[in-house]
Amino acid sequence: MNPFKLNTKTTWCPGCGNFGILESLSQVLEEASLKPQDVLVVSGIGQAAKLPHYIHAHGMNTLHGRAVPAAMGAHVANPALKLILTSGDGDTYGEGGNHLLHGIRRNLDIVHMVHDNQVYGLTKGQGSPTTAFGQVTRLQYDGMKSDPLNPMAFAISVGCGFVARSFSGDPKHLKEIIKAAMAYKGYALIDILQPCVSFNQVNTFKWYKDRVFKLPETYDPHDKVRAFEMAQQFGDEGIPIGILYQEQKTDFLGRFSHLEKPLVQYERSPKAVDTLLDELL
Amino acid sequence: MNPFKLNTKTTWCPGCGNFGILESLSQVLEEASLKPQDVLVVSGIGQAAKLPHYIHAHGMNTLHGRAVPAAMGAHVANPALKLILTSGDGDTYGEGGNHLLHGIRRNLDIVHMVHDNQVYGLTKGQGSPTTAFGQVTRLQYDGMKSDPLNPMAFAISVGCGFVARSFSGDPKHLKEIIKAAMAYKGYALIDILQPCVSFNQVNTFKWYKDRVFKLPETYDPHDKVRAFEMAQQFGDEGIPIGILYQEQKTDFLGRFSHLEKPLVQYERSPKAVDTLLDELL
Amino acid sequence: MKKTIVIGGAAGEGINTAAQFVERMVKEKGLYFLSYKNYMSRVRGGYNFTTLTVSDVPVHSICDEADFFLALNEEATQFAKLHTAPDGLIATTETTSESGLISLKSEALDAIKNKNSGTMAGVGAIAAYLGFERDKLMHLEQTKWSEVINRQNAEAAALGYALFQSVEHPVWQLKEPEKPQIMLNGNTAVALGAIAAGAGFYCAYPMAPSTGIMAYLMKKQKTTHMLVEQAEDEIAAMMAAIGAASNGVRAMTGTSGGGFSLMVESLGFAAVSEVPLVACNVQRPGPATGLPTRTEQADLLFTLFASQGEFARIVLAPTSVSDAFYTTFRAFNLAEKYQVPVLILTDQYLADSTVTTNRFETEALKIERYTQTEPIEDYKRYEFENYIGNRKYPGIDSQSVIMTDSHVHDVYGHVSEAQDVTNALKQKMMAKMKMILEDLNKPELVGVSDYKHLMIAWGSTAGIVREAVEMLNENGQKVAALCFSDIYPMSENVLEAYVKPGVTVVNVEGNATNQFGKLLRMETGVKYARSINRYDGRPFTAKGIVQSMEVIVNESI
Amino acid sequence: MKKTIVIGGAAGEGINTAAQFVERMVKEKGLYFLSYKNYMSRVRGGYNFTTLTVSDVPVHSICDEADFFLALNEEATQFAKLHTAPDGLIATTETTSESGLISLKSEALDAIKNKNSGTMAGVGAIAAYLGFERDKLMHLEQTKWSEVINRQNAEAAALGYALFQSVEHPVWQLKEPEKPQIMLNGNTAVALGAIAAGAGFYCAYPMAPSTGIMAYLMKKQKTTHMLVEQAEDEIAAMMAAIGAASNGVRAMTGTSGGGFSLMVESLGFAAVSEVPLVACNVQRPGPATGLPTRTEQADLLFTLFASQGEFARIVLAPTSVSDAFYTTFRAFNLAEKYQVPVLILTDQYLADSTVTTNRFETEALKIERYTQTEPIEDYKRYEFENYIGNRKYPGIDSQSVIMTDSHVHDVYGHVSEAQDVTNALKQKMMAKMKMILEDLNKPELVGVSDYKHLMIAWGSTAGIVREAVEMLNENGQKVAALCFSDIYPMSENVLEAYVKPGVTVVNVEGNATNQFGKLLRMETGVKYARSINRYDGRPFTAKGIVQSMEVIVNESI
Ligand SMILES: Cc1ncc(C[n+]2csc(CCOP(=O)(O)OP(=O)(O)O)c2C)c(N)n1
Ligand SMILES: Cc1ncc(C[n+]2csc(CCOP(=O)(O)OP(=O)(O)O)c2C)c(N)n1
Ligand code: SF4
Ligand code: SF4
Ligand SMILES: [Mg+2]
Ligand SMILES: [Mg+2]
Repeated sequence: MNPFKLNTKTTWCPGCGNFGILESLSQVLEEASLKPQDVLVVSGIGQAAKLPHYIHAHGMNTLHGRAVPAAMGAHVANPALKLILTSGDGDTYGEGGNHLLHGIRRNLDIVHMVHDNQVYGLTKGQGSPTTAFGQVTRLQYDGMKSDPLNPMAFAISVGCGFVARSFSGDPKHLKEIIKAAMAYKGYALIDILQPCVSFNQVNTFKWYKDRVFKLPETYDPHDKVRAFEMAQQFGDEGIPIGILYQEQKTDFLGRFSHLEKPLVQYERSPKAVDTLLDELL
Repeated sequence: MNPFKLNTKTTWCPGCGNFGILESLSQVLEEASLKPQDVLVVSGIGQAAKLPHYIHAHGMNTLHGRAVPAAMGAHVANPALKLILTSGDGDTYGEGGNHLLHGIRRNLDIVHMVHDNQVYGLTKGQGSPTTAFGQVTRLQYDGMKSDPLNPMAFAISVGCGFVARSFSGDPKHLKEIIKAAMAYKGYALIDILQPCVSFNQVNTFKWYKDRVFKLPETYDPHDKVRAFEMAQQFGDEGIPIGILYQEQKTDFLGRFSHLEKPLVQYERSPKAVDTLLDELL
Repeated sequence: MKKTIVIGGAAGEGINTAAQFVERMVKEKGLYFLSYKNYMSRVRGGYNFTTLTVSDVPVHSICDEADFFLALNEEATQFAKLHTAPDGLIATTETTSESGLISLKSEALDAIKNKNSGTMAGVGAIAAYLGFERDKLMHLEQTKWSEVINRQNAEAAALGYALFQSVEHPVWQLKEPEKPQIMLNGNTAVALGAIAAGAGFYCAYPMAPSTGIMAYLMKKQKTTHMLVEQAEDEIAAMMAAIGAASNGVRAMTGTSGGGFSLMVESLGFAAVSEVPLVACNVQRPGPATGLPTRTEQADLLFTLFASQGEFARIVLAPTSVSDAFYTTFRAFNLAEKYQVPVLILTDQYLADSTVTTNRFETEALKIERYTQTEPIEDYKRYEFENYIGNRKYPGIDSQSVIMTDSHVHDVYGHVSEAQDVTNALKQKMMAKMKMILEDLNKPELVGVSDYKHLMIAWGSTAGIVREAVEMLNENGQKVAALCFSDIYPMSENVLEAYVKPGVTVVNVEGNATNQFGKLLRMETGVKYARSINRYDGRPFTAKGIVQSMEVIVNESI
Repeated sequence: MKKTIVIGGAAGEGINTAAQFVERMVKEKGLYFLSYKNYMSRVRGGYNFTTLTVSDVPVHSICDEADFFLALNEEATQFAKLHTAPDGLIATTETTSESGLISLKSEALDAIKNKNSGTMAGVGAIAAYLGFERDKLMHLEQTKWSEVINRQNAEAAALGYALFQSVEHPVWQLKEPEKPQIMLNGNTAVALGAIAAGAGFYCAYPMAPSTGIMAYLMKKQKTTHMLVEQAEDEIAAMMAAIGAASNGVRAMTGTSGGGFSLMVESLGFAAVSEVPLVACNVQRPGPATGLPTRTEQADLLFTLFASQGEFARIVLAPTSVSDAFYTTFRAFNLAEKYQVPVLILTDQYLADSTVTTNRFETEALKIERYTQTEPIEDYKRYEFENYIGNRKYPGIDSQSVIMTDSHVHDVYGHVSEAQDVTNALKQKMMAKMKMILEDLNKPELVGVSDYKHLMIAWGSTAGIVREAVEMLNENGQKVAALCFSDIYPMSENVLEAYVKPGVTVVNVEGNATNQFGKLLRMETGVKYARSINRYDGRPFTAKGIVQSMEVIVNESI
């Protein structure tokens, strides 16, 4: 039995893409020979963000939009835990946009899985930052008035070292990408196309299925400008899935040379201030 | 006499790049034959953000990081006012990062001038999102631990239709760029290199002067991928100034076809609900 | 006569649709109702139910116990057995032979190949149970759906109707209502109040249970010439509203507690820059994410003191759907009169309760802007001793230049650090609070005048308490209630006329810490002797309050 | 004996440097001082000044009036004339022949080609004025600057010293202090308290006047094995602290009112998920951006009720620099004991006041973590009736799996919407508040025991009031003061032992609305009879309070 699996009933709708993501993640974690005690799954608020309740591992179901800084704190406290962030497109790119930007600048060592259903699911169907321009939603009766965010181009431009896209409807591909992200030391962003059967009647399973294509073997993910160009492709012209961009750089904690071990492992004593007090004499 | 000029003493340090920005802006506004009553200058909080107090025009000195949404509200209320946003790099890319991202997605019709001194000036010298990696500051004694944000690449990637850089030490260039931004209908972001004589001992006037170069006449700002490539250049390899990217698209208010005039001009009456109440009978 | 219908099932099984059909029939019959949605924070599945209390007089509270329970699945059937009155009826879409349960299933029903046929049979059953004529079911044929579906629905309903036609029917004391009745919930009432007040801009971020305000306004933005925008977060929502309000357009935002938390800094900005902002906090249980789709009244003290520093603000808490309309309307006039932020506190109970109520009167409503359109030499936007009517905004005339600032500022709106300016600004804020006090509505006393127990309630609970008082008085209890809709600022003497020797004060609130009770003690020195609290995320019911009060009254005998 | 030195000039003219030299000399002399920075929200120019009150006994308050004023420019010289005692001296770096002003200028001084020579001459003058031996100026030669500069500084100081050598000198009652004295300000004391408590992570966003806490910790992060991170905004700062605290590391954030406003939602998250978080709000005047570099105590009620819903929290407000250290230390133990957020309220006065004080004692301090390291079968992280000592965090043992959640949740931390769970969670919060109450320090009564007037003060004002009481008692006034450092939860009986018939309660607060007075009335029913308030952005002084109290005392005679 996969130790990450729980018997909990989810609150997701039958047919939702979230199930595939949960399943793929659980499998990858098991295949990596990790134990539930080795993994911390952090999320914000939303349908996707309920995932930590459905997997047997340490979990933090935080606030809407605030998963990234919470994950940073957890990570600096105890980097021994494998850190997974799993949240929605609204959570990540909407309310949480600023934290994503700066989390990437820090190059936190994290696997950030965005369940991108191009809609606000939990709040019943409003447009999200990735909803297409003009698309009609349960709130935007007259169509979206903002240009959609391009998460891949965004991540590449702000210096993310692992930028990938996958599709909940292609578990094999998804697992591969999650594995690669877990192997990467630094900020690994995976935007996962995830059909929302209840509120997104445009970007359906079929819609995605008909458009996604795997990046060719010949594609070199190390050319930033080329990656940016590839990231421009979305929609009817096809949607590339795979690792669009990859670059190695020192991760956040690697930049602090003065720490010899995880913060949580230091024994501390009030006596530590004695020498500091001496400086004030 | 330039009607935009005030006799107020500023609280800026002698020699600060902010003076040049204020001067250039005042001149451009005058040369555009605008009156102080035609212009609204919005800002957040910081040294740069004090500018609305130093120019004779309508002003909103809002909260740290919150200038963009305040400007959006002002703009939807009264688009007849020429909207200028003038704020710092910390304000715009740090505390306010999420609003910048989504303000651009809306394509607000605005000239957004970022006084980018690569430091937090008003709070006395902490690193900002644009401070170079490893650079020592008044707070980061051990050097910056985050990768700097590339504002040009960021803006291009999130769909900004007018992305430019200028330098407070080259008023002629700066004025030209501000003029072009004012002529542009949509979100015009100008990142202005601005030496902070008090707290940034690295990115000095000379440092910028030695590195900036004007984009060649032959440069075509309409090629997004090329622009992204150009945006990668910063620092010792030289810093391109000029319009890096330009693209025309409908501005925010142009996307709402149901408004015939500025919101502030509608006469309103409680009777407006009568027909709506009838629907509830 | 009062009958309570409960429709229970999983999200997605048509509870809302069924309830809407019933509501329409009830209203057409000339009866009153209040229907409340009790739902989980999920999209499909789970156990949700709507409670509809029908009466021949206006209703302010639901009953917990069903007279008729329509159970749309097995789980609901189990709940039905627990929550139906001993003499009540349970209809289920399940096959059952259990005594006490009536199955809507039949071969004829199965023959209608439509996944909602069971629910529709239930609608028919309810119509029959309530004693309505069969033609009240006509609405099922006049919907947005296809002709086939409409016909199938009508057929299913007819089957359900037939099944319950012969049960005993309530005898309604039908009387023509004095005023035409409309049907809406609290969120829609707030939205309509804003439209009536001439709001031009609404900016918000989706958050249960407040999203309905934005949704209604968005739907109507074309005919009302408004601009309604979904912001990237709540900070942006409030800042955008402030930006519009400070530029001459009446503007509003709405959210629930978590979103309001994010707006706190901006609230102070609106206050110090004297921008007339209106914001509605539709309360849900906290802390933090809490219970997203449930109800509570636990944000009161937070709302009163939110944001650093001290400034003038107004807090209003409508007690009913109808009050929500008029109070929201008034909020805009107050905001512009005193140039202060006005906060409206509702809650999920009020937001998600649909009622029949008198059609709102717009004749007497007047939009009052208190702006200054005359040109003024050396105009001082923020004159320290000028409180009302001196407001200009950018573009209001061709000569003024207007500054809006978040610092301590001088009369022109320019930053100042001077001691006298700091003092003057603060004193202006305090002076405003004094003036506002005179302008707010006093609490309303309901019940017998020779009361021995005085209940105190605010916001939506006050509406429910009103009904409880009627019931208690009918039972001969000497009880009254003081109902607060206008909350803050509060007068030190507000209780003077009501709390007399021998009167026991009973505080009734939808929270655990008696926040309004604390406020009263803080402002008036009066402390309640007893309290009735509910904080399990569910609304009070009049009957529940009556029971609690009876215990309290008996104790003191 | 008490002498007040004021050093005034523009930002960038060396006020801080001069003050630091003087502070060092005073301390070496074996005297006590409190020095307070009064500065504008700008980097260069403007008018700033530091006030240094020197005494042979510990100092808790500055005096407004200078005995010696060092004016570093023309503007400062004008101020000096207004703010110097009639028998005081004014030294100016300007050339002047005006009577009452002593110019530090001389040919010899001009000959020292150093832009700071005037300021350094002033340092020398102060040393002479205070009657210090010339060798106390030695520090000027031992700095981080170049040898040339050090020598020039010393020469300039010698010239200033010579000029004032012959003025009348105070006679200090020097006594060897019982304990070794350290010299630091309130921000550093908070930072040291956190280090002593074993904090591993501090995350904040720069904001005056709180930045000093982060700056000190950042400087020491290597030796203390901490990680100090500047966040992108205050929301991130608090969320990161919560993330660390919930994973076993003591963590803290600090900010001022505007930043705290942004943290409000996260605060509720810490509370509901029972994360031991410590946060310090260094108050400055609001509303909104307010007066960034000034002082006020106007965030109290906001702090007490911030965030939606109801939960357990602790609010502490240290009354002095030394208290700031011990209170911050204690905050971490309390946070972990009760698994609640602890909020520390200081203000710009405390943060930017440098004092001499007894070296902090670390011997008696004990870090108490209240964690559960034993393996437990079916471990319930959030057991409803288990308040202390049951805490595990991820990784604490090899078997537990820990969930942290922002919803209403069950004992395992999993989302629940059940009524009984909702009730149990709320009751747990309320029960915690009761327990915490027993653990907090009672207020301290200072002054004569047969008082007729009882002042009430909290936080930094309490420190100043303490000194005022001494002065009043010396003048024979029957006055005492009740000083609150531990603020909330508050006992209903807290005033019982102190407020007796015939005692007039005088509330003293650095705000306009008497927020602590309101809190006392809300919790105890006692309302102050009179109040002394200051809200112009400047701190109280003991002398100012004495004057106000004398008026009040005389009135009631
Ligand atoms: C501060 C705050 N604002 C708003 C909400 C309401 N809210 C909950 S989930 C959600 C959006 C969810 O969309 P997404 O992140 O795309 O997740 P999905 O449900 O689609 O998986 C919103 C707006 C909230 N919980 N907190
Ligand atoms: C909510 C909030 N957080 C922090 C601050 C403190 N603060 C004021 S200005 C500033 C940074 C200014 O940097 P930048 O925007 O680059 O402007 P500059 O002063 O460099 O022109 C900060 C952190 C604040 N005023 N409000
Ligand atoms: S609402 Fe959409 S995203 Fe959420 S569970 Fe249902 S199908 Fe999935
Ligand atoms: S601190 Fe820097 S940015 Fe601010 S005014 Fe001085 S030089 Fe200019
Ligand atoms: Mg989504
Ligand atoms: Mg800057």
